[in-house]
Amino acid sequence: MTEVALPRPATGVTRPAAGVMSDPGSSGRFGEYGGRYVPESLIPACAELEEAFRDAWADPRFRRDLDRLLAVHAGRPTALTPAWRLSEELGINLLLKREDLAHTGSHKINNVLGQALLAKRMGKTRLLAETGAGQHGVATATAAALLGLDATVFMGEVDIERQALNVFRMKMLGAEVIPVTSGTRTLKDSTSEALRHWVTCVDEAHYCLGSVMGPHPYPWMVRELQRVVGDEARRQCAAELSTGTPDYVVACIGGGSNAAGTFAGFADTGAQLVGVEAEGGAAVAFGQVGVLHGFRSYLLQDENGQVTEAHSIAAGLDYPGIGPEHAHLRDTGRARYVTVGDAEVIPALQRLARTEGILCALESAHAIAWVIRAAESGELPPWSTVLVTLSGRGDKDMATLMEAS
Amino acid sequence: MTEVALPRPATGVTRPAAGVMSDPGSSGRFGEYGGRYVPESLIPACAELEEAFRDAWADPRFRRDLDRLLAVHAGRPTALTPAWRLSEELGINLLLKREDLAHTGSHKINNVLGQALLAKRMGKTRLLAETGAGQHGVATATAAALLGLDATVFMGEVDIERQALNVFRMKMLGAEVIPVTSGTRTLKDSTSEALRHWVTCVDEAHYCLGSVMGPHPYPWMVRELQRVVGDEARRQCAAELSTGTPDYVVACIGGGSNAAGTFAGFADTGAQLVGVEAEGGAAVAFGQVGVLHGFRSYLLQDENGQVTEAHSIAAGLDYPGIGPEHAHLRDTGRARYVTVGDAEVIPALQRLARTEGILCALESAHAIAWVIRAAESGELPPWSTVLVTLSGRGDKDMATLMEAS
Amino acid sequence: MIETHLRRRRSEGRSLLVPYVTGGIRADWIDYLTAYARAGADAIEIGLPFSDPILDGPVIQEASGRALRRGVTVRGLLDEVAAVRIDVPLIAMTYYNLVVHRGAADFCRDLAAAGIHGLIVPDLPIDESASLAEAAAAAGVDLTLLAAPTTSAERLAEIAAASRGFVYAVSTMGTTGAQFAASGGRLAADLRQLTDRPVLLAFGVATPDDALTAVQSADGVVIGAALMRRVLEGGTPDELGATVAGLRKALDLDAGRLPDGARP
Amino acid sequence: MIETHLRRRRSEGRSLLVPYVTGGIRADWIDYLTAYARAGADAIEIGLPFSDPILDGPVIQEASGRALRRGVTVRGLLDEVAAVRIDVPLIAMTYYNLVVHRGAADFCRDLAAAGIHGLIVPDLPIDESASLAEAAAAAGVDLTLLAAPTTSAERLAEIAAASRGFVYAVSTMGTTGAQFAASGGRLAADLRQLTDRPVLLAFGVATPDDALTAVQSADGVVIGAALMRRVLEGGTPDELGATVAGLRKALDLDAGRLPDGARP
Ligand SMILES: Cc1ncc(COP(=O)(O)O)c(C=O)c1O
Ligand SMILES: Cc1ncc(COP(=O)(O)O)c(C=O)c1O
Repeated sequence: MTEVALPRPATGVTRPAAGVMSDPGSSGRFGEYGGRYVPESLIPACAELEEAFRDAWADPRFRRDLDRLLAVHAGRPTALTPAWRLSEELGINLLLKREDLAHTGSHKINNVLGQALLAKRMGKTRLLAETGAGQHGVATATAAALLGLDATVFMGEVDIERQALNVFRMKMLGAEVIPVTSGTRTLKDSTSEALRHWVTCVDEAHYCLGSVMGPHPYPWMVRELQRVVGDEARRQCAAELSTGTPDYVVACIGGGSNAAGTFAGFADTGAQLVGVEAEGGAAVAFGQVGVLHGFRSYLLQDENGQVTEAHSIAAGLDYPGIGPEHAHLRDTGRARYVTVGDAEVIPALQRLARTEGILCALESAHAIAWVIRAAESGELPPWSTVLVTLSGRGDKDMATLMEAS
Repeated sequence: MTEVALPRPATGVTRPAAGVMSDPGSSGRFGEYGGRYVPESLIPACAELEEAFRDAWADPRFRRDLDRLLAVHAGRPTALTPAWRLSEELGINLLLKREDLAHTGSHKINNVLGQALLAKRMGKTRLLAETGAGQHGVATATAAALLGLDATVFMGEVDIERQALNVFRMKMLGAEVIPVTSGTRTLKDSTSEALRHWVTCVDEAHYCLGSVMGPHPYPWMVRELQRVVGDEARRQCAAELSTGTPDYVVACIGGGSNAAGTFAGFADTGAQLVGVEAEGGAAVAFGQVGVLHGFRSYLLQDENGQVTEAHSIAAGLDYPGIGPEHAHLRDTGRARYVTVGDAEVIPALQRLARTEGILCALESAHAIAWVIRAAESGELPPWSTVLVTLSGRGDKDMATLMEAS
Repeated sequence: MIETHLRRRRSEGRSLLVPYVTGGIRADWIDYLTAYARAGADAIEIGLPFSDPILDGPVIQEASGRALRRGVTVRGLLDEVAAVRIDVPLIAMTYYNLVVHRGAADFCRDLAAAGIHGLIVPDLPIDESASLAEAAAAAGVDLTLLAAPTTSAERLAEIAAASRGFVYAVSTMGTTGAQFAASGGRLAADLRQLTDRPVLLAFGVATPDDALTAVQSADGVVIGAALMRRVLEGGTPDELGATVAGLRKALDLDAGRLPDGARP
Repeated sequence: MIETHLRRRRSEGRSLLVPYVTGGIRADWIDYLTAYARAGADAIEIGLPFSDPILDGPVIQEASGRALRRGVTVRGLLDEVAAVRIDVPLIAMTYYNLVVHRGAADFCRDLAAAGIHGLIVPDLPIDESASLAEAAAAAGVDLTLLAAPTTSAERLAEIAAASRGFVYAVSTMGTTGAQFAASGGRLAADLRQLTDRPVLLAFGVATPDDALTAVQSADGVVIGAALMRRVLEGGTPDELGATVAGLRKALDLDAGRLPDGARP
């Protein structure tokens, strides 16, 4: 018996993270971030999931099935829209990757269809999910219905109140929505509650996590499932731009999945990658290294190490952490992380609406707001090409905007 | 001077309607239906519009510009989704044409982008539109923003109240929404009001009508602008089905634009075309020939010839008339028109949601409801292939569904 | 019939005055006809109310709505008209659906049987008017066509030629009750170049001054919304009769003052 | 330290009893430690409250929340502990973020300085435990690892080998306060095949009966949520002391009744 336990791979061989945004191996590490900080009870489930995902991801049949689902059901590829009028106003060349056009209204469906198909392959009969704004919950309920699985969605009581329409959508899709009454009764707590519940039903249930967070293999798996956004955009940019790739690739960051998926398509290019956090949930800007919900990353916490609540007008950015790979991309300098406050968001959303006829989600408007600011301040060289991922549509946010205006 | 005025073409030569769903010529007649029954004040505007549309539609540059807008902005082609689980349950082969995935959430954007581009080409600076549920109003506001036009949307006071979110969307997109207080304060009256307003500003404004109704050239022009739905579906069906074309092609009917666009792609096939009207707005089933809003067609009216109000749970089907070409298709037997009541609609919507993960619009759910009924009653032969156009997504209807449940 | 009458009146040097009333607006609506006739109307336009009056502004929309809420029908209104004798020609004004609903031939016969010999259908442009024109002619009803400020010269000629009774010149790009516009003057003048049929200006003629301006270029005026606004406010047949008499007087004075046609 | 103590107690034929209290749940929370010690606890687990206790059920979540709302900090709690002398070993239970926040080495030194020589971190599985295990060992703190019903035989062996103080056997697939489950018995039995370290069953042990069932296969029990529920309801240190005494008595009677180890 050794005196000190050594870190050990959960399963299989460790493939070290060689290139940028590559396979983090079985340790699930991105530099010092990531890992699998979960109760022992969940270790076998995470290990089983990692193995199943590795197997599926290497299986051309699985990839083909998923690609077909994404195409015929979710409406992929989504469009790449040149934002003509706003480009003109800003003196840049702005391209929008239109995840707002994906089925259910955001990029969340990409991840969820992949996980649901995987769950089915693993013989699971139920999906669990946490949700904040309700987008991931709706996407999960959708995929469950489509594949004949049950769905249980955990949602904070506060969020249930402010996102009543999405709650109803989930119910119409046949999902059970469980109100979370603990803690701040928002996304952070619904994630905790989903993990707690998963412990009780690991055999039949797959925990369908909604962003590039959680214990390994989630951050990597979700990034891989979202890379379709970046891969498509890469191809579309090549067709659209004389330079082939944009100068800037910009996406908003809640947990970081739409950004990770987008960045993955451009990691090996010269594009400057920019993640835009909400000021009230800016783990990179204002957080410190910590561990929550199974992974190590930047985390908003008070001086005693208690996790603090994030506050953003965009419910989907109301998360105190950031996906571990983003922490690593930031430390290595491959990506930059910037911050936008609530006050900049509504004008940005409105400006995009009035120039391009697109009502994007409040989350996505953070990315637009930064581009507007950077273009107007001269930070973006004139006629730079800027790709922004519009992660979702704004319908869900109309009530919030009505109150704010 | 002749003693009796003869019918005369407004402009150019009359090309008679030869094939099914072909060019109605300058008389704008589909058999005995259609025409241009508007005040003399509007005749020049209609004639100018017809001429401009003929010219544009024959211009490969216009077509290319529109196709590009549809692709990069509206997200076309929309997916064709095999409804696997519902097909299994019903014992048919059900395919869904996913207009719910189009930008702004319904097929309305196809028509509106075409008209907005045409308006721009004609040198107009403003779009007028009527709207009921708000979908056409949102689409118009969107196209106006995108092309830098002003938008004025007429909406009945009653509809403004029940569709508050769409009203807000239009405002966010920069459109002016004018409450219509006359008559029943719903779609019928907002159409009348839009026509009245158009008279006052024909020079600078284009009236962007939302369905295959109104005076010539609207019914034909809107059908042509919507035929992209049918043409795409035709190609997609050819790839999906061993038989090449479906046995049934089904769409819901308000004014009839999504149906007309869909049917246009299959007019020359052996497919049985089925239009589904809402029981409370079933102009074909319960109407008589009449003239309203510039065209002759079936029209709901009382025993004195007064137009009666339509009543459907689906605001977009709340119109007492039906596009004139549909009246003609019905008389010639090329298409059938059937009726679905409110009570069948919600269960159909729910069933589609729970089997396919798609929350469609209440309007579209009428088409699904008929398919379910016809499959279950044995009217559809086992394993018939059935194409249904899902004209829009259900987000706008969640409030209605919440009240109903 | 209508036309002969109006031509005759015009030839007497008279500016033509055609007041309007919405049929069935009140139980005693027939009394407005009598009052108008007594006050010197040259013809009277009777609106047969329709649910969707797309060329009418708020006033006549409201009048039509009120009448319909009273439960009036074309059949009932015609019966009421048939039961009285009015000394000036009557002209029906209604929307095309009511014609289609009854059938053009029957509709025109019904009018004639009720003593109405003119018909105006604002949503029926000349291009669509053939069958109704035929039916109207057969029934002895004059189908009057409308001309608008945007109508091309070529169309104006056709309209002037095909219109019966008179030519209805819409003064402005707007609905009934709109502001009276100078554009109407040009239109009326153009029409008078094309036809010797009476040309009446309508839409927005509200005051004696408007009427005087109108008859500088037209043979007369139709006055609708301005009268109906007062009816909606409760104006009695006698009161409305007095208003029409005032208009009559202004027109006649004017005609008397400048009998030589040398209007500025 | 902890392990030596527990092994000694076990060798005396005693079933081990480790009650839990959430640090700072009340101003007088230290009195629960004294009461537990007096009532015959073999060690005491002190929860250092964390904002996001993902392995805790509603009761301990609520207790943690209450303590945090009172404004407690790890530093303050340790100071309070350092100020008293408790006769049984103390074990801290907390989540990994609080360790990372302070730094593993400092965190362990702080514990030891306050007289706490055991540590349980439920969200730190063996795979991630290397650095903390090292720091704990350096500070003289036993880092106890958890085993679960789903843990594979291979992992069980590693956990049993690497755990210090004792092995914490989670009785059920659930959170603290879950229903006590028979699965725990199998897990404890398996662990005892693999190690002679004390094996304590936890999660859902609420009543003397549960405890008696547990010690049929384990060396003892940890009792948390059942005690904290009573604390939340207002149970005083004396009352909770009496509860622990009751458990103690049941375990001792049982041990006395069947000294030959022939438990069914
Ligand atoms: C539209 C939209 N964008 C962005 C996000 C943030 O998530 P992520 O950072 O994982 O893309 C969410 C989360 O709900 C969302 O709904
Ligand atoms: C989603 C949807 N479907 C159908 C319709 C009916 O219109 P149409 O018959 O012109 O397709 C509407 C009209 O608003 C609509 O919003």
